[in-house]
Amino acid sequence: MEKFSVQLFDISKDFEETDSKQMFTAVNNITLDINQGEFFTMLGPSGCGKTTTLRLIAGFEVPTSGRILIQGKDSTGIPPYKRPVHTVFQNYALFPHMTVAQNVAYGLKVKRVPKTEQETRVAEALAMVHLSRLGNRMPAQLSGGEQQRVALARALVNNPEVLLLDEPLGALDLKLRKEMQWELKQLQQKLGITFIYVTHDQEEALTMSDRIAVLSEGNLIQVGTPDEIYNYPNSRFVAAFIGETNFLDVNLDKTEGFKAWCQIGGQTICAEHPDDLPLFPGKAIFAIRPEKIRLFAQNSQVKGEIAISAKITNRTFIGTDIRYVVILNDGQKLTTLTRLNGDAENVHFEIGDKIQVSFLEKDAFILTE
Amino acid sequence: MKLTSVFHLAVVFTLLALMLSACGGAADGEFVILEWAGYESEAYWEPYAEQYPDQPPSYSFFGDDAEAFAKAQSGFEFSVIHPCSSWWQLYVENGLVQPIDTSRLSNFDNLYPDLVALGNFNGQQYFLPWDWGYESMLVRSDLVPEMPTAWADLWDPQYAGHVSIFDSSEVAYVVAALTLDIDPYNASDADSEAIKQKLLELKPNLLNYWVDYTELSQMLAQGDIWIGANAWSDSYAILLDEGVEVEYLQPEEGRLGWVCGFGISANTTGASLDKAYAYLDAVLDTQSMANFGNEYYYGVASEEATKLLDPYIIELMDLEDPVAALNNTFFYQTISEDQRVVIEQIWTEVKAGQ
Amino acid sequence: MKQLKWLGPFYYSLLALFLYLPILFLILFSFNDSVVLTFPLKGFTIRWYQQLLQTPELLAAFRNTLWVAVTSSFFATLLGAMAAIAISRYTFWGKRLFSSVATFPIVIPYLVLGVALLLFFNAIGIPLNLWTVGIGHVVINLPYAMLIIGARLAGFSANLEEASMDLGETYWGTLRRVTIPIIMPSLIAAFLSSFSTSFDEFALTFFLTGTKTTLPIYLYSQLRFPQRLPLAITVAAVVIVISSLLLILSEWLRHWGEKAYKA
Amino acid sequence: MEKKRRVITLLSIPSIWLLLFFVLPFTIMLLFSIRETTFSPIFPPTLSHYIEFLTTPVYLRLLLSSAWIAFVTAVITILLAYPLAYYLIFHGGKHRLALLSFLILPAWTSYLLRVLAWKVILGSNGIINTFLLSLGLIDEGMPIFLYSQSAVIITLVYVWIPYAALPIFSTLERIDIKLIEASQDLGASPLRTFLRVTLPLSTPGLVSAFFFVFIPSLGEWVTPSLVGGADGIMYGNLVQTQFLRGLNWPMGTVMSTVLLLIVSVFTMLFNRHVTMKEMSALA
Repeated sequence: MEKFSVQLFDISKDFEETDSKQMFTAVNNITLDINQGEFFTMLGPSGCGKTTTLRLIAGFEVPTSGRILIQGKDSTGIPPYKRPVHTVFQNYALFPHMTVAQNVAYGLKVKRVPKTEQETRVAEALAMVHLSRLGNRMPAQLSGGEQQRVALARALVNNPEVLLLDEPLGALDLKLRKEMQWELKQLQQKLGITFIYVTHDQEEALTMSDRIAVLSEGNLIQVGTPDEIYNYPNSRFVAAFIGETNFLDVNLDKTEGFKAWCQIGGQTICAEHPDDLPLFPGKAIFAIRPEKIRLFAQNSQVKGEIAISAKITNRTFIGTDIRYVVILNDGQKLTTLTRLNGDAENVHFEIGDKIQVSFLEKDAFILTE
Repeated sequence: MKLTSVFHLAVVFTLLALMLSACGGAADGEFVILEWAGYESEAYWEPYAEQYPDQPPSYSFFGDDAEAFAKAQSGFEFSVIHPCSSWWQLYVENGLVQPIDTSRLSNFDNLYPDLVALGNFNGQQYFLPWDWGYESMLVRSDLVPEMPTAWADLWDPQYAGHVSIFDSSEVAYVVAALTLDIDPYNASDADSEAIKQKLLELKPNLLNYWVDYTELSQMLAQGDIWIGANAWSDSYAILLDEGVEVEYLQPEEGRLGWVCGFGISANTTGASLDKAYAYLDAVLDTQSMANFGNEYYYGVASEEATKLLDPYIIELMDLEDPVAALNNTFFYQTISEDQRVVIEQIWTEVKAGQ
Repeated sequence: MKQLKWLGPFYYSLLALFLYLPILFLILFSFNDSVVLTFPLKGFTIRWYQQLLQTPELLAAFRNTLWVAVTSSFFATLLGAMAAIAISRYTFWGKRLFSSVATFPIVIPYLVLGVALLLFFNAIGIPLNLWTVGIGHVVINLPYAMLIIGARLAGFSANLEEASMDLGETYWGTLRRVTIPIIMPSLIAAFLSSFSTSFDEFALTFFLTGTKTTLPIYLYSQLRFPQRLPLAITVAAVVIVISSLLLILSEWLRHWGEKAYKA
Repeated sequence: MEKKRRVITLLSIPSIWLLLFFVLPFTIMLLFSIRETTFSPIFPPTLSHYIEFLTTPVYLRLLLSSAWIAFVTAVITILLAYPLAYYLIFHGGKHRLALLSFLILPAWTSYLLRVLAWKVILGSNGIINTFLLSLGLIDEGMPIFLYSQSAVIITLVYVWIPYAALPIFSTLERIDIKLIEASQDLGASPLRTFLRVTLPLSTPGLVSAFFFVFIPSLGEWVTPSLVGGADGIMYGNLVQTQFLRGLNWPMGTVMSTVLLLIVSVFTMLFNRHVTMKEMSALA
């Protein structure tokens, strides 16, 4: 068995823009290995090239350059109907002129699977997505969630090696989406096939994926587990796109490999580059996530930690947390999140209060872009 | 990849080739008669129908001689054509018709020799006369304030807006020439210019140009026009039948007279040629000609057939002796191609002018 | 405003009267016992209708018209569908040029088109016949067919076709199993629209017809012959009935098509 | 590649068709315009027919007057068709399309015969005359509105009204009713709303309706020969005459080419302003 389910080598895709006739690069030199049986997510804002990458894997588009291997086989010029991958489309793409059962049976029919086998497999597939009773309905008569399940069943009934999902939950309401996220994950684990999932919803990506690839403007920015992506974003883009991050412009006074020292609010702080890249003196970005910052009253003792004096300028109550915006004495602003857990340390501050800001050096990091 | 494209190209060309071959095939075997609209009734060619019971001729129709000649000249494939005598020479000169072997026609000897002579060119018979008649003014006697008496009265302002003339360059030209006392067949450039001016002067009096005799009859019956110029006798017949008060004028300058007849296309050979002779003999049959004359109030080209015409019609239309009758009319004569171009240009400018 | 409520229906009725008046007259005169169409009417007769069935040339012209209309509509729909699929689903070099050339016949006066085709057929030596008429009709109907079918293709996502190929069907199999069934209402609409155009086309046909004529040309030639006028009118009356049925059918199909795939 | 092959296959037949039966015929037509006479060879080419066309005032005059007839026809047609489309869209209910189709239905019967029927209706003995006579408004039967330029215009308007209503109908249909509500909500009177919102938004439909009436009317020859009378002759009649009567194909071709040029210019203007969507409504 191949180790990798899908491999992309230096894939690029250019489109000609219809109006200006200019070439526009949708996917720029992406190299990726997707493991067997992995729930792999491509995450990024719209227009980042994630859907194009998916369509390249499905075979709907042909890459301008580069190679695609599916199950170890070069599939670069192979048409979609000869690939062992199936797609669940964003708008489901159910055939409007066929019943649910006919839709699900489509792939089997094309492959001339015997009639009786078709029936059993369709029934199984519909049962798997809890739609056994709706086989005779037309797609137009189904709700969005039901259509979603039919699309899933239609792809899965053919036992694909890889299932491609293009924002499959995008059209569903929040509650249904949460439910389907869980179901999809269960299904993937049960079937053990590779899922390549495209979404712009970072939360969805973080909760479902084994690994995430973050894309921006056709470039692959970072690949890693949800934990790596969240805790060690390699760029300002990733840090900003996934979760919330404070960015402060700083000047690196001294560097030592991937370690650097800079001034925040009049204090010298030492932080590292998350990807262990070497740093050099000069301008850089200091980043820290709001929930990593703790606030203390002006006169309390902050032991062993950094303590920077600041002033509260804004305060918002958001249920589980309170969000404060503080201003440091050098004029830079930070957003903080304080969990309301009845902790004794939990002190309520008002706007205008002078306070101290504290965090662990290991929670902060230095980015160069 | 290439195979599919080649395959599709092959399909396209096969289709086209099939279409083209189908066309050629259809045109080859057909027996086509280029004829005046309304002359296709089987009553005029019954003997042919007896000889070829399952192969009736196909017809293509024209509204006037200019159209017929244009069609023939532009390569339209016909077997038999039925133009009028002033055009016959053009067909012969342009090699559009072939000499007729009159010995193959049993009814040939019945035809009036004087009319037959019109179809004889360079000692060979190219056309066979069949029908003849008049062109005159057809007048709603109940509507006109005063009966017109001459072609020149078409210009009389008291009929303004109630005159229609045939939309034919030749006809209009001849009528204008008549009133100006110009010989239309020997007109100088100055004469032509005078004729053009005369025709332009007619415009205020005209309601329209009639293009077919249905339109003419319809307008007269309705009273839209009082005078239909260059009307044929069949319009007269129809209106009399319908009880409309019309008179077929005997203008001072004389009626215009015409003879029309059949010729065989130069390209007709083999089975089609046999059919052409069978058809010609059928239309020349005494009864066929009489049937036609009685329907249309036209004169016919054989004495025997004239005897079978309704005496009322003979009396009404003065159809007893064609030679005498035609001698009393202004008879349409052959016009050369160059002359026709001039006449056509004049007519175009008159119609387009103000 | 309220007192003006009657204005719309009134205006509509007025236009309807304006448009239908000649038709009513034609039907009226088809029962009139006279060869000229004037008032007062002469008397009631159905002999024109009886003559209708005894005029073989007329029936032949009717057959020819049907043949031309069916054949040319078939090809116009077929070619229109191919062009529409290519235009709406693919980008290719010269796409703009192709679509403007393909839609250009819409705005060309039939007179000019007829002349150009006549010269063309003469130049390459094809004698005029029903095929040449049919070719002319395909040329004028192709852009309409393309637009009708294109509108339908634009109405559903290309994802459906991709889904089919994704599930293992080839491109041509996808056309057969997915695309054509979905655009079927528009194919029928394109066919019917071409059919109706072809059925009463005169200006272009006039130039391209040979000895075998279509109904409009036959009627025109008959109009030159006063005794045949009532017959021509009777044909028109019959055609009115047939084309009404066709229109109702096409309307029904369109509604049916719209309803079926509202999703 | 796969896609390329599909495009080639899909386009091959339509392209060959258009080349063979559309582009080529027009090319041949252009070649005829430089021949001396109908059956003379192309070489040596001559521009004499173009010169003759440009130096014969009646041709240009007739072209202008035909353009005028077509223009007036288009304007009147739109003025009559717009209220119809407006009424159907905003007050026609769900049967509006059926109501519009009902008006198109007469167009399916022989045009020649419908015109003939008009001639009976408007003729000296027709119902209108009889009516006017009985009222004593006129004292003799006159063929009103027949055999004149106005007759041509009336007949053309009669033919085009339902077709002109279609593109207007389809643009009006696409106007978001909320825009009209918003305008009225902002205090605009119904008239002002119409002038400032509805009318501008329906311009594409108006423009396409205009050209769809104007262009075919410009090349008309059947209608003027039926009802035009002595004064109502149009440019198209001249072209038709050159081919079918005068057998002067080179001249006819020159005249057709001029017409084609004018139409092309208009089409280019038209393409700039209107999308194909309005056109599809025509079918």
